[in-house]
Amino acid sequence: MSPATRAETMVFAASREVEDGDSVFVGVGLPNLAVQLARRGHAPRARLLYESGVFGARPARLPISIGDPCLVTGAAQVLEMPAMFQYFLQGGRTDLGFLGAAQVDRFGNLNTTVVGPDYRRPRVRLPGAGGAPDIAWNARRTVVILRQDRRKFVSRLDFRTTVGWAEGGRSREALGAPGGGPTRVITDLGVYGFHPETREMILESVHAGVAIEEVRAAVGWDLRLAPEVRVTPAPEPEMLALLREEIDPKGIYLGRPSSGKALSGPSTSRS
Amino acid sequence: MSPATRAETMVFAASREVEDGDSVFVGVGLPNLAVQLARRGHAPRARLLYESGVFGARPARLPISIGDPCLVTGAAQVLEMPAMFQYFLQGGRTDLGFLGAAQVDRFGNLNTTVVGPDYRRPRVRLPGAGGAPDIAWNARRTVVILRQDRRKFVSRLDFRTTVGWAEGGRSREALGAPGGGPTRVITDLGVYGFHPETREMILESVHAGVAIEEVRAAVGWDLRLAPEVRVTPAPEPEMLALLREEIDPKGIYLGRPSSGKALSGPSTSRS
Amino acid sequence: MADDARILTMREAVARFVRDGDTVALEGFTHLIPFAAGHEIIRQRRRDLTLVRLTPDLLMDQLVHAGTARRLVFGWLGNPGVGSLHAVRRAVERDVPAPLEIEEYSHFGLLCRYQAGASGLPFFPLRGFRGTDYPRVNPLVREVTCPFTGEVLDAVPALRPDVAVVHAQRADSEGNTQIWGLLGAQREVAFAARRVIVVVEEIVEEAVIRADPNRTQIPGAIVDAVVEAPGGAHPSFAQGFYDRDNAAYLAWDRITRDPAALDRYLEEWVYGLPDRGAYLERLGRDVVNRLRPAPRLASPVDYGDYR
Amino acid sequence: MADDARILTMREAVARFVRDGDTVALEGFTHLIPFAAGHEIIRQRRRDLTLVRLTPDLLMDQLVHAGTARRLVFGWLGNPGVGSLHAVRRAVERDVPAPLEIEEYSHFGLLCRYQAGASGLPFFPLRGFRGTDYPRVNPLVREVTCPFTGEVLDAVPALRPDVAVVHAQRADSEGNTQIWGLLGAQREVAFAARRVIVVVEEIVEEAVIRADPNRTQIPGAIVDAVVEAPGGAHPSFAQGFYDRDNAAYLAWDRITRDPAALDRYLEEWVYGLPDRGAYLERLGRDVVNRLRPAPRLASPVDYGDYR
Repeated sequence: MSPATRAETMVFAASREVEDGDSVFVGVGLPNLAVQLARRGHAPRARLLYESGVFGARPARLPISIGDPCLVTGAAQVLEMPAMFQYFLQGGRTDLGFLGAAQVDRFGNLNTTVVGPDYRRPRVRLPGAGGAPDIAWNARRTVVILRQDRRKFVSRLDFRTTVGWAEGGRSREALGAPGGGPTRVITDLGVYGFHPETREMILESVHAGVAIEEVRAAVGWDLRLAPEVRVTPAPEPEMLALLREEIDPKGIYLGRPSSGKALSGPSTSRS
Repeated sequence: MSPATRAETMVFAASREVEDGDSVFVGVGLPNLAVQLARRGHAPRARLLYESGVFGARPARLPISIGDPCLVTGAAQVLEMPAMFQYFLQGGRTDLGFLGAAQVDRFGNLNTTVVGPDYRRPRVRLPGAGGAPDIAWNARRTVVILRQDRRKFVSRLDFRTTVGWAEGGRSREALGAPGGGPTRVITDLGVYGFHPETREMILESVHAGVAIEEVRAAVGWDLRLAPEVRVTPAPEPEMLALLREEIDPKGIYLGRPSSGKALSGPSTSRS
Repeated sequence: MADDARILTMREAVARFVRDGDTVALEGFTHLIPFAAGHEIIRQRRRDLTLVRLTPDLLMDQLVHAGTARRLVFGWLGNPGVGSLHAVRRAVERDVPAPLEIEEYSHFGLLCRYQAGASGLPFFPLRGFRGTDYPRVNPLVREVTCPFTGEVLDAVPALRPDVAVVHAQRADSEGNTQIWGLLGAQREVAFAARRVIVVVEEIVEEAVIRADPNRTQIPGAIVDAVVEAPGGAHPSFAQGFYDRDNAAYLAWDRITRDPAALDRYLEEWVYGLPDRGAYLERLGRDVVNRLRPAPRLASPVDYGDYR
Repeated sequence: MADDARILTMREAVARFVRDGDTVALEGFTHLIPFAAGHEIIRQRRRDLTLVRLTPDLLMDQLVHAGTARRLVFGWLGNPGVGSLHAVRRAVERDVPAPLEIEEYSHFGLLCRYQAGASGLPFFPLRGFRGTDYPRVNPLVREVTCPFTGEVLDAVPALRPDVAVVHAQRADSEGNTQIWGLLGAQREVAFAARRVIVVVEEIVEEAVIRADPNRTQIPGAIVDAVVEAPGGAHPSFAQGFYDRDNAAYLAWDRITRDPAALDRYLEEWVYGLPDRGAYLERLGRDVVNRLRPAPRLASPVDYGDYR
C-alpha cells in the first residue's frame, strides 16, 4: 500500500480528535471522513450531529450535504432546526465541532463571509455563517480543518464570522462564551494547537515530508512553534485501508493516491 | 320533551358564541358540551384546541380532562406544549376561548388561585392559573362560563389570576394585551356582555323563569342592566334532543332534567 | 453498538440519581405521569425535595403527604376533572403535616422556564403575567424590554432541575426515547435537566427507534437511566397502551380528604410493595384488561432507503 | 367536514397570495425545497420581493437572476456541497443585472427571527453574535440584558413574512400538513407568516393525517392554499419519495457562471413550461425512476381507539 498522502494524514489526525461517546457536529467532506474513521476505530460510540436536525446519524453512503436523506434514514432522532440549535448547541449538549473556513487568524477566529475590506462591496462573496458561529461558541471543543495556504492563514480576517479565541488571552471568556474554544487546527501541512495562556496558534506537528519552512510560507503571520515540532503520526495501515477502501472508496474527497485528484473546493464547507 | 333546564340554556347560549371555522380553546365540562353542540349545529367547522397540545380534536367520547386520550386519537395535530402556547396562543392563532372561574369581577377579571385575603395563608387554595391567563390574554374573544352565586360574582377578587378588561375603560389595551378581551359571561341565571366604553359587565338576558332580582342577589356589586333585558333564547328542540341524547347522554355534566342531578364541582374547570 | 449500561431497575435509578435536597421535575401532562418513579422516591424516603410539575396531581399529593417535599413549583394544582388535592392543601393552608413552600406560575410561565433551561438561556420572554397578581407574589416573574420596539414583556428565569423523570412508551438501551400522543414538556424538561431518568412501557431494539427518528423526543445523549416499567403511569394513561383509570381518580377524592386513609394508601400501594410489577399484580388483571384500548394504528410512512 | 376551497393550482395559489413587494419566505433545509412554487413566482414575473431563506441555493440563484428580488435575507448562501451561487454573487459583488440588498444572519439568528414571529414576540434572545462582525453590518442584531443575571445576550427582531411557501410530503384538503425527515423550520415559518402556501407530493384523505396527529407539522388553521405538485421539490429531495438529483446540482455550477446559460435554463425549464407536470415530463421518466429510493417503512405505532 502506498504511504498516506498529506490529505489522508490530515483526516487521520482529525479522527484522533474524536473521543468515544462524543456528540460531534460533523459537516460534510473531510470532517465526515474523520468521524467515520474514528467510529470504525477508537470511538465506536461517537454520535453524529448535523445542524439540519439529525442526532445519531448512521449514513449508509457518503453524505453529499449536511441535509442528505441518508443522514435521516436510520438516525436516532430528527428534530426541527430551532430545537437542534437551542437544545443541542446553545443548551451545551455538544462535545466537539468540526469547522472549515476561508480564512483563519492566529487566534482561531474564522471568516466564511466575505473576502475584501468592504463588506458591502466584497471582492468575493462567501457563503456566510450557517451554523459555524454557534458550533464554535457552544461546543466543548472545536477543531478547524482546512487546506492551507497563505491567503487562508491571515494576520487579519476580512470579516469575523466565527469566534475562536477572540483577541487571545481571556478575551473569549470575557465575551461570555460557554464552550471551550478551538483546540486544534488541522491542515494538509500540519497540526496546530493553542498556547494555554496567550491562546495563540502553535505549530505542534508537520506531516511526513513537510518542512517547517513550507509551513511558515503558508502562514500570514510570524508563526510560533512548539518547543519540539514532531511529525504527525501516520495512519496505521488498517486505518488507511479503511479510509481508501470503505470510507471514501471513490476518492471523492481524498482522491486516489496514484492520481492525486480530489474534490477540494467544497470539501470543508458545512452545507 | 321537558323544557330546557337553566344549565341546558347556559350551554346552548355558550354554543351560540362559537362561529363557524373558529379555533376554540375548549376546556372540559360545560364548554366542551357547548362546542360539541355548536359543531353539530351552526359551526360544523369549528376547530377544538386544548392546551395539552391538541388541535382539531374529534373526541369519540366525552373527554374527562383536557388531556384525555380520546382528544388525541383522530386529531389533526398534536404538538408539544411550548409550541401550543407560543404559536397558537401567544402567536395570535386563537379565535375563541372558554374559561371558568371561582371568582369574577365586574370587568371580567378572574380568580382561580386562592380564596382569602392572604395569598401565603389562603382560606382555600384553588388550582391556580393553568392556561387561563394566556387564553384570556391572546384569544380574539373570551367567554366565561360558571354557575352563579354571590361568592363568585365579587366586587373585589382575592387574587387576579386572569386579566379580563382589567380596570375597565382602555386599561386592558394600556397593558398591551393583543387579544380582544371577554365578550360574554354566561351563567345558569343569565347572559352578560360588557359595555363598549366602560367595559363593565351588563346583564343582557335572563334565562326563562329567572327574575332579575334573583340575578341581583347573586352579584356582589351594583349590577348594570342592558336597556332591555331579554329572555335568553331557549334551545331549539332538535338541539336540546342532541344535547340530552347524544352529547351528554349519561347526564354527567347536565344531570337528567327529571332528577336535576349533575356533576357541578369540576364542570367548568379546565383540566 | 448497543450499550446496556443505562438500563437500570427503578430502585437503582432512583438510588443513583435522585438525592435529598434535589430539584426534581416529574413531567407528563395528564399523560404518562411517572407514578412508578414517584412511588420509588417515596419508598426510598427522599427528603427536602423541590418538586416541579406543570400540573401537580395525585402523585404530588402522595409525594407531599409522604414528606418528601420542601417546595412545590407548579402551574395548576388539582385532581383533573375531579377536584382538589387535599394533602397539598393541608400543607399550604395549615402547614399539616409540615409547611410546604410554593412557587407558582401559569402553565406557560413554567413552560418558558423549562425552555430557557433547555436552551442554555438565562431567561425567557413571554406575554402573560401583565395585569395579574403573580408578579406580586412571585419575585421570579420580572420584566424585560424589547430592544427593537421598547415594549415591556414578562420574563422568567431558566429552570435547570437536578433530575427530570419522564415516562414514555418506548426507548432503546441507549435511551433514545419515543413518545406519541400528548407530548407535554417532556423533551424540554429533559434537555433542561442535569440528570434524566426515562421510564418506559417497553425497551425495544434500537432498530425500532431508528426506523422512525422523527418520533424520538429525547435523545440517548442526555439520558442517564432507562427503566422498563410497564404500567408505570397508572392510574394515568399511556396512549395506545392503556386508558386513564378514572375510578382511581374518583376514589382519590375520598382518600385525599382523610390523612389516615392516605397513610393506608401509601402503606398498601407504595411502602408495602417492592416495585411496579407487584403493584400491577395487586391491581389485578381485570383492571389492566379493562383499560386496554382497541388498536388504532398510525398511517404508514416511508423514509426510503438511501444508499 | 372536508372543505376543498383551499386546494388550488400552483398558478392560482401564487396569483392569489404572492404580491409584488411582498416578503416571501421559501423554506426547506436542503430537503423539500419549493422549486415548483419558486418557478411559478418567476413565471408570473413578481417583482421587488424580499426573499427569505436559511440557505439560499439554486432556487434563489434562479429567482435573483430572473429579477424577482430586491432584497435577500439569509443565513448561508451556496450550492450545498458543490460551490457558489454566481447569479447571487454577480448581484452582490457587481450589481449585475441589478443591485441586491442583503440582510445576513447565522442560521440560528434567522431561526430565532422565525421563532419570534411564530410566537407573537417582538424579539428573541440568543447567544451567538458576540465577538463577531455581524452586529457591525446588520443593525437588526442587538443586545438585551437578562433581568435575572445581568448577562448581556444577543437579540433579533421577529420576522413575519407576508407569505411562507413550504413543500411537504402530504396534506389533507384543510391543509393539515405532514412532513418527515428533515423538518427545517417549516413549522416555525408557517406560524410566523401572514399567508401560507403548502405544496405537497400528495393530497390525502383527512383520515390519513388524523391517524397520526403527532406527524402534523402545520395545522390547517393557518394554511391558505394547498397545491398538489408531485416532484415539486426536484432537484432537491423529498424523504421517502425521491433523492436529491445531484447531477442537477453539479450541472448548476456551469449554468450559474454564465448569465446566458442561466437565461436559457429559465427559458427551457421555467418560462417555457406551464407547470410542474410539464417539467417532470421534460425531465423524463428515467431520471424520476433513478431517484426513487427503495422503501424503508417507519415502525408501527398504536394510538388506541378511545371511546
